[in-house]
Amino acid sequence: MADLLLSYIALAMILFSIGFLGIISRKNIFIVYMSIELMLNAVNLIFVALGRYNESMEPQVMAMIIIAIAAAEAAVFLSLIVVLYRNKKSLNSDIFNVLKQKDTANG
Amino acid sequence: MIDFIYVLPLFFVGLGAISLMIVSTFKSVTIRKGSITTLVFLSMAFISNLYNLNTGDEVYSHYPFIDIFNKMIIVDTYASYFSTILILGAILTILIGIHYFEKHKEFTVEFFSLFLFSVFGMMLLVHANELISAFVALEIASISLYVMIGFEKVISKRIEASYRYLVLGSLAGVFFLLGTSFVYGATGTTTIGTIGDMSLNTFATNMNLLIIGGTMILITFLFKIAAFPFQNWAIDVYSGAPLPVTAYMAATFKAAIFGFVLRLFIVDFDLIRDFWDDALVYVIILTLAYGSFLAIIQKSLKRMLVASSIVHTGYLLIAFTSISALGESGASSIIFYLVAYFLSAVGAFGLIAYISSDDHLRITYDDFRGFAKIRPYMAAMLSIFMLSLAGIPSTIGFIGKFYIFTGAIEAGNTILAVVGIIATFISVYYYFKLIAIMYFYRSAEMTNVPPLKGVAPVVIAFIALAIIWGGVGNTLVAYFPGVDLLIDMAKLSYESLFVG
Amino acid sequence: MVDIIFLGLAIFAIGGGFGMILFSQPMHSAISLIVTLISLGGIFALLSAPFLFMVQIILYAGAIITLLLFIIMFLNIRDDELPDEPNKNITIIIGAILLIPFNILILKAFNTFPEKSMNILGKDFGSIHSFGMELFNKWLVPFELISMLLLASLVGAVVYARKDKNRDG
Amino acid sequence: MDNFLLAWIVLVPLLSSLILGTMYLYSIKVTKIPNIVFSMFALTAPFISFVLGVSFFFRLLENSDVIIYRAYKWLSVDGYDIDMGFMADQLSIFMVLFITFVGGLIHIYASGYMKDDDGYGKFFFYFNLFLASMLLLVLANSPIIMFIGWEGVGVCSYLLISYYYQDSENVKAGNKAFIANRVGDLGFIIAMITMFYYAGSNGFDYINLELGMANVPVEVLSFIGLALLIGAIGKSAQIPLFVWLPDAMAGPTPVSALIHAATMVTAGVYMVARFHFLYDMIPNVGLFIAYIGAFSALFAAIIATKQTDIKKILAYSTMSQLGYMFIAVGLGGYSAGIFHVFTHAFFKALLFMGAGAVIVALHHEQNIFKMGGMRRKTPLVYFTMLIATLAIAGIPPFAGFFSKDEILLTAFGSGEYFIWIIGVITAVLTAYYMFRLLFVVFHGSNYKENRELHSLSKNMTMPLVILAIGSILAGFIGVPLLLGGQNYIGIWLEILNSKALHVEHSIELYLMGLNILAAVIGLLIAYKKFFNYDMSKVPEYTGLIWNKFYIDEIYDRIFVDKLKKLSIFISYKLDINFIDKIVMGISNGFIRSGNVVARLQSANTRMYAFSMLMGISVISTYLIIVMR
Repeated sequence: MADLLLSYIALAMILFSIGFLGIISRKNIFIVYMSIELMLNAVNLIFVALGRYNESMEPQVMAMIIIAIAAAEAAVFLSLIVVLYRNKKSLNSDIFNVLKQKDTANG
Repeated sequence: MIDFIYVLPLFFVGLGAISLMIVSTFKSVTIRKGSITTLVFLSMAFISNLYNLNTGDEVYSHYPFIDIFNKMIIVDTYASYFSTILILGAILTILIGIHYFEKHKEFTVEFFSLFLFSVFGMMLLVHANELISAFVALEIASISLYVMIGFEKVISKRIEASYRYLVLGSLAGVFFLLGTSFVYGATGTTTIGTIGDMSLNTFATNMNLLIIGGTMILITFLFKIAAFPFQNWAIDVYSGAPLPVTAYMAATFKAAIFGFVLRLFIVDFDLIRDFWDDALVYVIILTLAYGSFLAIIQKSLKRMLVASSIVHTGYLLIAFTSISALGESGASSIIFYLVAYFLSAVGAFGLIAYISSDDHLRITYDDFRGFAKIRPYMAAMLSIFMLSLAGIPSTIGFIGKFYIFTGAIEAGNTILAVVGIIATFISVYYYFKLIAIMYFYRSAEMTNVPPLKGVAPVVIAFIALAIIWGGVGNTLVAYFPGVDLLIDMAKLSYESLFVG
Repeated sequence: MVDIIFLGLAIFAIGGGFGMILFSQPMHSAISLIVTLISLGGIFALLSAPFLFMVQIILYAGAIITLLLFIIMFLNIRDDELPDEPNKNITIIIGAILLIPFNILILKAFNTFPEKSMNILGKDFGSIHSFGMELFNKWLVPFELISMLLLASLVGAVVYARKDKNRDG
Repeated sequence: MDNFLLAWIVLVPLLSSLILGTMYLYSIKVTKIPNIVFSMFALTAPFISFVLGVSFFFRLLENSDVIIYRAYKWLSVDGYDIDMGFMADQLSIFMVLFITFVGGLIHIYASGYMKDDDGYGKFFFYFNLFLASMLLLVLANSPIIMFIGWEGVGVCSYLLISYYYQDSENVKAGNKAFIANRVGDLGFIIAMITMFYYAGSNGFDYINLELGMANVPVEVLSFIGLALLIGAIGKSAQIPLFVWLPDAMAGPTPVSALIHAATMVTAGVYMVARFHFLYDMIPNVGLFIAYIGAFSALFAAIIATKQTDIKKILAYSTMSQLGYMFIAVGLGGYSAGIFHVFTHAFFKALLFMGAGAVIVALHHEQNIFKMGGMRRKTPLVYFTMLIATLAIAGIPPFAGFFSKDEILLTAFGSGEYFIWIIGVITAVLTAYYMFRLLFVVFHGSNYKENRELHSLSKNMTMPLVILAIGSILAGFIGVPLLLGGQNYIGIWLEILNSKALHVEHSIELYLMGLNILAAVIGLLIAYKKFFNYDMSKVPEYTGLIWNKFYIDEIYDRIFVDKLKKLSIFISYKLDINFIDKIVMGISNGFIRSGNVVARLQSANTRMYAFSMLMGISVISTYLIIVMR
């Protein structure tokens, strides 16, 4: 099992799907953030597995770069969460709907 | 040394971003000083970029510092040309936005630092010759934009837009990485050019994976340009953003995305493009329909312009599908339309930003009743932008649409041309509504309309002139974006990436 | 043996993932995520990437998620402030059904790959040395660009995080 | 050699318009500029163009080769060039002559009509822009350039119809015109694209198109012909796109005169004539055009008999006369059609100007049943209007007789007897409603005596006289051979006419007599019913009993009542309920779809992500199906 590329890919795809499901189903913005992190990790797993398969170091470097990108995103995302919580006093992403299409004007 | 000159524009913009980041801590640096500094750095980048661009009739392709950079950055006529558009877009955004930024006291000098970071990211994107580097560049641009959108963080809709763009943008970004991993899995490389070479030698079994990878990258691309079915975010994010940022995203960012995607798909993904051409027809029709329907019901001008930018995405995609049959001229029609749309949109958004920057009185169509009576010049300029966006003859927008539709017909996509033309007709409704309201309705009470003063109106007037200028004839257009030159460049980027 | 380790780690990873999206308390979710990330780190080690294994544990689980936990505690959210999510499970099920074609597509494409040994490779592969050589010989550009990205996100985080002086105005 | 002057025919009004626009802005922003300065620029432009047109006319007279001037390369795609090109041939120069001449007279008239208006400068800015667009349309040497003029005419008509924009009704009328025209434009564009695709490989000007058309399959030709026809119908207000025309009366009267007489509405006829090489190959479509023309003619004439608004009567009469022109061009009688365009320009401009003069004199009263007895008050207007009415009714020797006769001869000679009968009936109705107008307005008795008339300036009466002379003489350029004349217009436009008519001279004579008879019948009915009409009576048919003659009763019972009902049905039920509803239904449908789309914009991040998921799911399914 651990000999097969496909099993790693399958694991990665399961994690990727879980991440996607988290984004579509959860209102809590923390968990939305964590879901994105999980998806990035799933992609990392694919990279590393392919690197082992091709016996190349390149994908490991790519995975490393993706981790760094995730860190950068984390900084912005987490500070945005703080702003949102201060502004709206809530973590519920469903109530953030000022921009909803209305009959009246909003610019 | 010559290598360094090639990366000089990038260097200047990056340097500007870091310098502004450092000086933003000082209290004495005002918004005005910050914007002037930004302009200085952008101008230096612009001049050095002109040096790169202007190599006579010769087209070139070069990998600077090839031993260190390892072919991940490419400088060719194509990239320099796109850099010109991007820097110009940035300069225009700042010039038009100065008034707005000064009136809104939330803005600080960090904004300009982020702005330059985003310009840096976009320029890097069109210079990128490797998928991971391209993604990093895209992330630099996107992260800066997320924050720029939410910069006025006391306003609910700003941070809401920022949040929505951040979540959905990251989600779309993950698909880019997924696609990259598949492309790597199929070909063992992520360098543009090499992917294409490898795809010719790969076993047919891996071909499917390459196509899937390309599709995943295409998903990110469709998301970023707001095409169906990934268009939902656009109207919220664009209308939640400050107006100059909206203009910047709708015009400049879109150009950067297309700059990269064209390179990727022209050079490497012939196969995927052929594979996708049939499906893209539906994507385009739905994009046009969705954008048109959304635009037709809007009462707010800003939201109307935003919704119509989805329609313009549809037009661009029409040209994108024509590439496989027409090659260079298909690509050049995209580039030309990008310029045409860029000018019209920056002008329209910029002028509305200027008009509504002091107060928030003029937002909906109805607020512009009889506007022509009070501000005839502004109304005239606004009309020019609307005419150009609608594609009425003797504006640059018409010529852009003309190229796209003739290109589509030549490529055999008559249905798309017809749908595009129908969308154009619908668009006349919502663009001309503004003109009609400004000219033919009794004026509402107009208080506190900003007078024509300062830099922004002059710049906007120049854009309006350029739109007319570009629409009058080819003799002038030849020096403006240069149709023949565009074809050459598309050709070169095609050749150079295989040769180099 | 390797199979059993892989299977165990995979179960932990998937379980952690499900835990993350099912717990209503963000704290519990974050801990589940850490479980997943550490399991993934173990799988990286199985895949001859010891350096990445370290990075995953130290940087990801150690730094990023710790930061996340810190923010969660910093905001000090009470239970009644948590959003009410009655339709969560049904959405997950519908979403899972919609994701089936996506997964089939990708797994089908990978299924055609010829079988090849995935055993742990020799000492050098995945070590810090070889990793560094690769990074600084070939991947310098993205690596340097990451610094620009981090700077940009730094500025962004500063903008968001600072107390606003115009808050009252 | 002097070909560049061809461009100046268009450029002169354009420049004048730009100057006027700048001056107007200056005038409202800085200091007021007196009207005389505006007039100077405004009124000279059409006459300069006219003189230029005349010079080209004489050049063509000497040497009948087509004159082409390419100003510059306008677009270039892949080495495929489209020039900003102008072409003067017999047809286009002929159009230019009367457009500029009649247009110039309308300018003079307008300078009197609009003299108290604040937007004097703006009005002439639009006016000259309109003229320039029309001239560009006519002189273009390729459909694309023609389309620019076409669009320009549409936009300017919109501006001019909505000129009194303080009243929202007028803006609505302008919108209606604009939308109806856009529908037509869509047809034009589709036709252009198809032509370009099938026959445009060697170049896209008319000459190359004509060559390229030879190899195109006939179904495609028919498609092009029909698509072009939609454009022509939109501009020329034929069934079913006529709805805008009566509403377009909302503009100032000189605008109506300009739109109806010489310019916009004739664009459709011109277009069909311009593409004669195409329609010659597809006679079935031509026949269809002729039928549309015939029905439009009859339909409009029926409605006109019931109208009370003087300008609306004239509007419907325009539509009806345009129907005649479509009959002619549809049946291949291009010179007959253009001849009628020509004579129509004179008498219709005259009618509108006369009507405008009456309206001004009566302080903007437009209901004819509130006028009456104007004969004594404004004898000059009466006299000129009489000439125009005689001309439009087709009484010899006035202009309309000859052109209408030729059209009906074409219809008869082509064997389309049904169209011919409709034409004759319409001729009766035309004479009837025009004389009804004339009698009521100028002869009616018992009107309120004590009303003060607004004085009319020289500027307004002088063009009337010139046009009256024109209405008398214009017909003589096309006197049929039968009457010992020389059909100059037929000879001049000989290149267009592909079809010879074979009608015996004796029959031709009978036909001519029948036409005159038709006109006289109409005249007599009107005379019986409306001469010395008692203006104090309510303007309804119930009070009019002239049943001393048995024939009147029959007529009333058989025709008037039925026609009245039909007219009411058509103008109220069909027009408003049916055609308006379709137009509005389409636009409402769009807005409704827009609202559905808006509901998807829930501003909910999860929902957006979910829609992305659905998109990805569909894309994946597609890929699974496509990839083996």
